[in-house]
Amino acid sequence: MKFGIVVSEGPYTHQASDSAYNFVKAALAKGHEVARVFFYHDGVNVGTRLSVPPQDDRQIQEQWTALAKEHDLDLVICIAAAQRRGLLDQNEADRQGKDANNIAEGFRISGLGQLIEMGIQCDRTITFGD
Amino acid sequence: MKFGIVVSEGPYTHQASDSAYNFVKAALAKGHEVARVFFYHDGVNVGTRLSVPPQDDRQIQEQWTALAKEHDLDLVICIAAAQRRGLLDQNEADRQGKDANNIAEGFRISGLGQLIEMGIQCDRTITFGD
Amino acid sequence: MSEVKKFLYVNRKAPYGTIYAQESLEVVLIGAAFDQDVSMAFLDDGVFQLTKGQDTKEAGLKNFSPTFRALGDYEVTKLYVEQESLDERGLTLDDLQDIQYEDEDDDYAEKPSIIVVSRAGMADVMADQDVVLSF
Amino acid sequence: MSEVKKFLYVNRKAPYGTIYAQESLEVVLIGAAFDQDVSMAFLDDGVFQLTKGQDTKEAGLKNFSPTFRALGDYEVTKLYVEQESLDERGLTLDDLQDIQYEDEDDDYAEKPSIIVVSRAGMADVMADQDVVLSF
Amino acid sequence: MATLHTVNKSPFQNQTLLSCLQHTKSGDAVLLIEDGVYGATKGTALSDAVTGLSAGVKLYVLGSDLAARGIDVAKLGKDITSVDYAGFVDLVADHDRTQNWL
Amino acid sequence: MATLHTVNKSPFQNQTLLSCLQHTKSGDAVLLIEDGVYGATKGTALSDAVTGLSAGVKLYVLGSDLAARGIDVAKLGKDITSVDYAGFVDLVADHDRTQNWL
Repeated sequence: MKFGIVVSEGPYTHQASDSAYNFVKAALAKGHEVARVFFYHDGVNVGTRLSVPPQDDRQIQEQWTALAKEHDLDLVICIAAAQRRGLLDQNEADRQGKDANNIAEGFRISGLGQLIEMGIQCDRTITFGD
Repeated sequence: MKFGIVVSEGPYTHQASDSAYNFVKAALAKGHEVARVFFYHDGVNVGTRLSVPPQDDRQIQEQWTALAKEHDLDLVICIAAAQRRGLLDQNEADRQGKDANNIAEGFRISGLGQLIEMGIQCDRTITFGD
Repeated sequence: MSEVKKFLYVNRKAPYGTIYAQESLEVVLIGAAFDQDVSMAFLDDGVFQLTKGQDTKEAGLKNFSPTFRALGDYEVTKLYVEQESLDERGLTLDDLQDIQYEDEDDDYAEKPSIIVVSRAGMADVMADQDVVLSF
Repeated sequence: MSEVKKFLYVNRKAPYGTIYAQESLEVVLIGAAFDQDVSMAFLDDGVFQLTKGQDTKEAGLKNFSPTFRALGDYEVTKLYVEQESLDERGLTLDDLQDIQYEDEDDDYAEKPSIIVVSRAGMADVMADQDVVLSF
Repeated sequence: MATLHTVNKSPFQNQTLLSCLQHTKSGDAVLLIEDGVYGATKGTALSDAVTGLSAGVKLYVLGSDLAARGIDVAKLGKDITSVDYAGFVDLVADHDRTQNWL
Repeated sequence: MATLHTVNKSPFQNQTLLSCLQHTKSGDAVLLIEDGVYGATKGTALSDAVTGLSAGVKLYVLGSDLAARGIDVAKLGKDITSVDYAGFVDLVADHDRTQNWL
């Protein structure tokens, strides 16, 4: 079955991104397809490469990056939500005249249409948020 | 009277940073001193210079930077909370081996001790959060 | 598009204290381009989103409430509002914005977009969807 | 330090679903170095923070509950827990961790740090502070 | 030695206002801000509970947050006073401490 | 055409679980996750309300979130089933849609 996942809250502050990560791993282990993970609201903050969590804690961004690499996951950060919150890739930084970017490997920035498309194409859409 | 302010939630997602900003402006207008604004939890995200909010919306980071400049405010971002969430200055980026920083002008990163010290030295401590 | 799905956007939170109401609307506007069968649900504190007379100037916030009146232009015309949620909050339909759409199948007559339903009716609306997105 | 203020850290939220409980503890530990008169309040869902047997391995979270037992070493010895909050949640003192401190004024005897108070008693604790920080 | 309490959450969604009111002392003040202002209106499923728990306590509401949400001051419960941010600052200064119920 | 509902908030703090249960249809399932698992225990001020609103609905709770919070399965209300993430995935697949109550 084809799943689409929405993550609506930022890492560490809420458990939402942890729950989504555990769910995606379990779905893949059962042979389901995870067509896309869409990061919205504060969820966009999961995709920053500048975080330095305590070493004895889980490394949320690195977990997602590794999972995406292993399973060729499509991790999409909403551009409108990301602009409000200061999450940029190089292309966006150039376009907005910003002198730095902070997106992590394995994530890409795209529009809200990707969320709707995910809902249309997936058999199930599940949101983890607050 | 000497006020200390805590901001515990990120910009746009919660109204907390707006309420804190309005309160600080009103306190200053009444002749009170605002000794420090301490950004904790997701509040650290107020201090990113990489955000690009819609042009017809308020520019939360720029509001704080301008207010700090005008009134010589001490805007302190908690280092432990900032590390988890990917908010860095150049010094922290160098120390952590990160290739970029994203702190905005007018903010500085320091330890939780600054929160306790603020509580000790101020006549009133007010928290805006969730 | 060959496949048309029923999308429901569920709004249960008050506006302004948090951003969910506003960013929900942004999804709805973008989603309108996809020609799906779209409905919005307003229950619990979500009914507060629709009140008229919102004036955010002194609070320094962006007033997004006029956008609800533009939904008809995007062919988003089914705004289900729960009666019990209104009652509990001391609200009546008169406290809400008058949100209308032009019915192109009826000589562009202006018709109300807000459909007041009971709690049981809201449960029926929810159970009749393909995709439910919550804010 | 000449001035000693009464600091109260108010904990009203459950652990793990959100980070407030954990980051509250980080403030308390840092604050202990400042030699103030420190108390912690646990009420409403905050009482869930103190339950024993927390095992976060399968959930993939960091278990910070052992830190509560270290508070005594930081001379944080007054953990006020509200009886009514426990009752409403079906909890008794037996469900909570046994948190102790060594009383240096009493030959380092081990004494309980948890002080169960009524709701009215909690209101008295709150009204007796100089600085109240909420999480 | 009175306290100013602030509450910023809707009481229809969240228990915080009721918990706050159960922990106030006579002479305290409670200021409703942000989504907390929904607790200030009369004729709701909660207005009796709010009134009942507020004996001896002065209730205030932040006017700019009321206006943002389209609530007319005529809808406020009686004995609830609307203040602006300057009034908020005065309330903080006039009470011995502030407890923010988050 | 049954729905899987998820609830992730403590019912002692937030009205979401009660609202969810009031919008379920017979044959639906409700899965409690994250802080929502506190709604699964018996002997609380809310357990009767949860039971009363759950007629015709199957209640599940995520075991790893129970364990994280130190809740023994012996404390679960009767007819509440603990599942792991694989069981969560099965519940999503076995119902026609998922509605996440946030």
